[in-house]
Amino acid sequence: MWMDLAIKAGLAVVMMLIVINIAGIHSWVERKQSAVIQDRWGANRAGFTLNSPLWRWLNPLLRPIIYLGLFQPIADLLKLVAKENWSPVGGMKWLHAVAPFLYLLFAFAGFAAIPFGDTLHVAGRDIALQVASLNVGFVFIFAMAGLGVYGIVLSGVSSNNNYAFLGAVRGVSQMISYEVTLGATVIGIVMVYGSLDMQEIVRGQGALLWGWLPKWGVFVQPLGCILFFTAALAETKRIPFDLPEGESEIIGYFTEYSGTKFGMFLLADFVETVMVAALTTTLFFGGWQFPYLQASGFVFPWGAEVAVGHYAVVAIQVVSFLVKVIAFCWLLMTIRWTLPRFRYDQLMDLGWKRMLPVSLANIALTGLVILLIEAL
Amino acid sequence: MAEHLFFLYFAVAALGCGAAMVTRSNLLHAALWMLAFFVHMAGIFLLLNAEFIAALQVMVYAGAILILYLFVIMLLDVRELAKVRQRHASATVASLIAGVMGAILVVTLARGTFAGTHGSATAALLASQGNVESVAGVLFTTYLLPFEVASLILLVAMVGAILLAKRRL
Amino acid sequence: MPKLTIDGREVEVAPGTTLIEAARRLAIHIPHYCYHRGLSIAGNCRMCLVEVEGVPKMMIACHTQAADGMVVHTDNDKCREYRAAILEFILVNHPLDCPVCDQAGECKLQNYYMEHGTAGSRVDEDKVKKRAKAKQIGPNIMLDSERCILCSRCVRFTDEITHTHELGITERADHSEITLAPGAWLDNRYAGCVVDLCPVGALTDRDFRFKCRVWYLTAVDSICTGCARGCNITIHVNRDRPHKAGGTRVMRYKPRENPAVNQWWMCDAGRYSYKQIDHERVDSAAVDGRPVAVEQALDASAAALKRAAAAVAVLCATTATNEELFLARALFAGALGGHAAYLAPPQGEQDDLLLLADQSPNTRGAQEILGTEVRDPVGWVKAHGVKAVVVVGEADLTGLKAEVDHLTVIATHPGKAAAQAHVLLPGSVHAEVEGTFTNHAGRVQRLRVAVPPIRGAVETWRLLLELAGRLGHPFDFAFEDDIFAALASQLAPFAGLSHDNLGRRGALLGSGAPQPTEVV
Amino acid sequence: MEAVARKPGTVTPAGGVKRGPLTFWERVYVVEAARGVWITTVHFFRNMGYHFLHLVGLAKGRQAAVTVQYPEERRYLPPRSRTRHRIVRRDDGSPRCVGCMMCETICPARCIYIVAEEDPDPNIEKRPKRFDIDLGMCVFCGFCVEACPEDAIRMDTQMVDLAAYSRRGMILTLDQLLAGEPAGPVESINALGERVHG
Repeated sequence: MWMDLAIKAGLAVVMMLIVINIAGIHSWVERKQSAVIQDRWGANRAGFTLNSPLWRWLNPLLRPIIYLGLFQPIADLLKLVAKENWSPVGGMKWLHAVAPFLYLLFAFAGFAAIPFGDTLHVAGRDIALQVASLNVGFVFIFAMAGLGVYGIVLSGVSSNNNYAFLGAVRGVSQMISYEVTLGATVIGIVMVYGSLDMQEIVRGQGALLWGWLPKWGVFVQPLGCILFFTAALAETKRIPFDLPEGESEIIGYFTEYSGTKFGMFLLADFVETVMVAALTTTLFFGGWQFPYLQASGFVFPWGAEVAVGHYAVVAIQVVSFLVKVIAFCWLLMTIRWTLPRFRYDQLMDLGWKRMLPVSLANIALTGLVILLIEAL
Repeated sequence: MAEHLFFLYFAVAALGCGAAMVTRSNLLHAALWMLAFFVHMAGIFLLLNAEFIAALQVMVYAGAILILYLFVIMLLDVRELAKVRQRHASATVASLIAGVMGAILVVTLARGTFAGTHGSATAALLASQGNVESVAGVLFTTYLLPFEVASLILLVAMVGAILLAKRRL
Repeated sequence: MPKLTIDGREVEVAPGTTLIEAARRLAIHIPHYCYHRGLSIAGNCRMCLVEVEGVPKMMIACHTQAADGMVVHTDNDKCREYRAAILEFILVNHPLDCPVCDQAGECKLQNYYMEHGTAGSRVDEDKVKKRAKAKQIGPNIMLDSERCILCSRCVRFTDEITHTHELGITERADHSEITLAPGAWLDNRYAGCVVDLCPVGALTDRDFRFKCRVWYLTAVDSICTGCARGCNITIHVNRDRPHKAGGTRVMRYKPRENPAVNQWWMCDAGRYSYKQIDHERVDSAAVDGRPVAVEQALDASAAALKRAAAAVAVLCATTATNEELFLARALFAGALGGHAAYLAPPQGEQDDLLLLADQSPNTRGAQEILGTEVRDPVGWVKAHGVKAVVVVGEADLTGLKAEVDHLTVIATHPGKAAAQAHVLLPGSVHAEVEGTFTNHAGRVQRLRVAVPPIRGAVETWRLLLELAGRLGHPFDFAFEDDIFAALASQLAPFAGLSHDNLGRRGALLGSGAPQPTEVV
Repeated sequence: MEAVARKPGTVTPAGGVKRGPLTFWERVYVVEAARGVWITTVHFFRNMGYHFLHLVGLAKGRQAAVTVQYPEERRYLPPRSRTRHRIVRRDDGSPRCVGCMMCETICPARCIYIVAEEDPDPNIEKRPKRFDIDLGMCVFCGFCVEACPEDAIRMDTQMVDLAAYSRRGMILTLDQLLAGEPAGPVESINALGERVHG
């Protein structure tokens, strides 16, 4: 019992570290990637040089780090942490402080249900590489995402600022509008793989379609995939869906935040991006599955088999998962630096009048196909 | 043992949150206590192995319904409302009714009319059959009519709301 | 009475009137440099050439007498052509150093050239350089001979007005220049007037030199406080650029024409008296020498005055305005039942032009309003059994503090009065209030606000009003003109006068409401 | 840059472009969004590629970024750019300014503070005792340069990196203004421009 708890705690720590690190590196990637896309250099100034004769030899090593702007996130962090812990005059001080915590907490909580590998057999134990093996994992993730809305509501209401308040109203309406589509698209996946358990869904994607094509969600639910990805993008409230808080142009719900609390909103934003990448990977791109890799090793459709050891298999799975997540993070950023922002009426039109009907039709179509296949 | 401790915590905390919710004069605070209450309710469902219900509890009540309440509260001037005197004459009547209903509830529970842990939806059944399946099975067979009636009521409410909001369609 | 036509308009003038004055009657301005109404006619600048029909030559308007049936044109093409030519001649040797010239901005050469001059000069010979560019010719006067256009106004002024004959013109042709008479030094009492007279920047005031450009200044009509003459002046204030002259607000006094008082002149003593406005002012109230807020000082003063009941008196210096004097009288002699008197003004030198021995501007007003003159304040206080005294302005009060229980002084400058005070209140000088002075001849003349009270100070009349309110006798006066209205209604000599109808020239006591001001 | 096939629009007389109705695939948006993502992706990989090639010393002729690395590289400023002021000296080293206050008068930001005094040379008469320009208030309109009758104030130092730790520090005194140097001859500035812009 205690061992199980310790293992779960260890898994939670691992997951947390993965997410926080990817999210932290995001801030650097976002700067540099956008710079490269836009024919710029990006951050290449922050840093320090050592003047002491004892450590001067390190300077040549520091130079490339400075040049790559890797000190920039640290500088940003130091700046945010060093700033005054300020709360708006006339605002609700306590709620104002709690809002970013709630927002970040629920952004993290969803990761508990995401599997980042198959079962690991070690020292006679079966360790599922998933923090919480919930058989309703996907509903859990949605519940957590739904609670994230409270962070926005509280930040808007407690700021004593009508612009922040309106930003919060925009943010909440946008999130609950797109949650509907988000849920509806996943139902297709649930129908195909017959489970709400994320681990089961991923396992289901290990099968082969017509003997050669991995049965990934994107192949059985292409429409669902696009809809899900779009709706999830809207959930993160980033460009092109950044109407609740549009950095320089639109005043939004966390406009009255500064310092560490602002940093938490920023971090939560990145965590949500990672969440979207992880969910897309898990639901539509095979999660930790690597094409043709079974528990025993590679089994290719043309009959060849390559035996791979258990630990190597698990390692490939974890790496496969991470690579996919990172790739989607990259894609999300690229989209961010590509598309212009929607207008609010366009956003609502898209959510309710386009995507929701299409996703409902997708459910019906999926059901029909499944019935047909079963009938045949 | 641990389960009992958890149950104690969830039960007491849920009651406390509920009490706090109805006594707060600030509507926003009341709504937040309600959120805490929902989360603790979900905890009790979890102890019953009803993970699906727990998740739905949070997703539907906390994530959707309460948010709509909050929307309404946000559009009111919370500070002004907090100043309004909360004790009306009808409060006595209301607490009387609430007391009577509470008494009925306690008496009914004490008499063991409800199946409790001895009912059909046991933890073992949930574990073997799966959470969603057990709920879905009952919902779409035994309770199909009430379920459909409930859907119909919601539909009517929705149409009514739209009609009220948009006079000229 | 000759009747003539100028620019198509008929005018009838007294015999012997010059064309330039006849045109003035019609509000037609004929450009001129050497002509000045207060001086004899020289007719040397030729700027005032006008065309008289039937006369082949152009005539100088300043020296041609009006004749019956004359038809004069002052603004036809020929006149304009002549003016441009004259200006071109005048500018042949003018250095055009306007950037460093203090006259720039109020220079007749600049103004007429902009109005009547040609676009460029056709003379390309070198300009004649004079011996020295800038030369000091008197304690306050600088002469720049290169800028001089030899209008001879300054020479005529020293000959005809002051009769001191310091200046003359020497050399000939384009080497002519203004020169001091051998051994002379332009240091007569009215020397500053030559700067006002000089139409260009040849004569400049050493006191004002380089301090400020004239276009930064705001001109406000006021009255000189140097003596009982009450010369009409304009106060030139630098309001927006405090970095000039170390933050001094008032930059200079200039005489203002009033034929009944000072004509066009003022003495140097009065001219440079502006310096005391911003110099070493009392800028904070004090109780027993300890600086306090004005409100606290007023409270302390009022408490002491209340204790003295009717044994109170006010002693006003004759630098106070009529309004302040009346308010002091109304409060102390009227409402409180005490005494009100004025302090005997200090006496100084006198001459036969403007300067009077009485060195304060409002002695006649104090006579009319307060009536009693006090030469020995200590004796007067003893004689009347006064316990608490309020002194408005500066006076020698030696020994007074010992005779009374309480002494409040409303002072503008630290002096003998301020040093004695139990309660010191920071008051205002004449440039900081609206008001009136009555000059030695009984002419009531307006003062206008040139600057707000210096930081820390309060208008004296407002202090008196506040004191009245604290003593339980509030007056219903919002501004200075309300006080004057009350004054005019209560004192017969002032009857009919008001701030509005005094105009730029003022009005004599007992004359009733003055007629609207004549054509300038 | 990759040429993206774009539906031609008709140019209206007012200079705007009037586009026709969207086709079905454009209305679906997903395809167009994907094309947009493709463009940014191409930019990303092309520039990354050049960055790597530059790292190993190849393809120096092709640029991966168009930005100017400011403190080290200075962007070419046209010779007539209005930059930090300076006061010109006479041959004997004294300021050419005669304290006429024309610049102070014309200055729309009222950022010039001049106090004049008597010059010992009677042929100059006037000189500035104090000549301060508050760069924190200056709008760099150049009116002072236009107004100066002595050509004493110029804005040709090519200095644009003006900063101070306090508002007081933004005020240039006469000595600082006299210390300003004109930028090099126009040829060298142009050479700089060519180096930056290729």
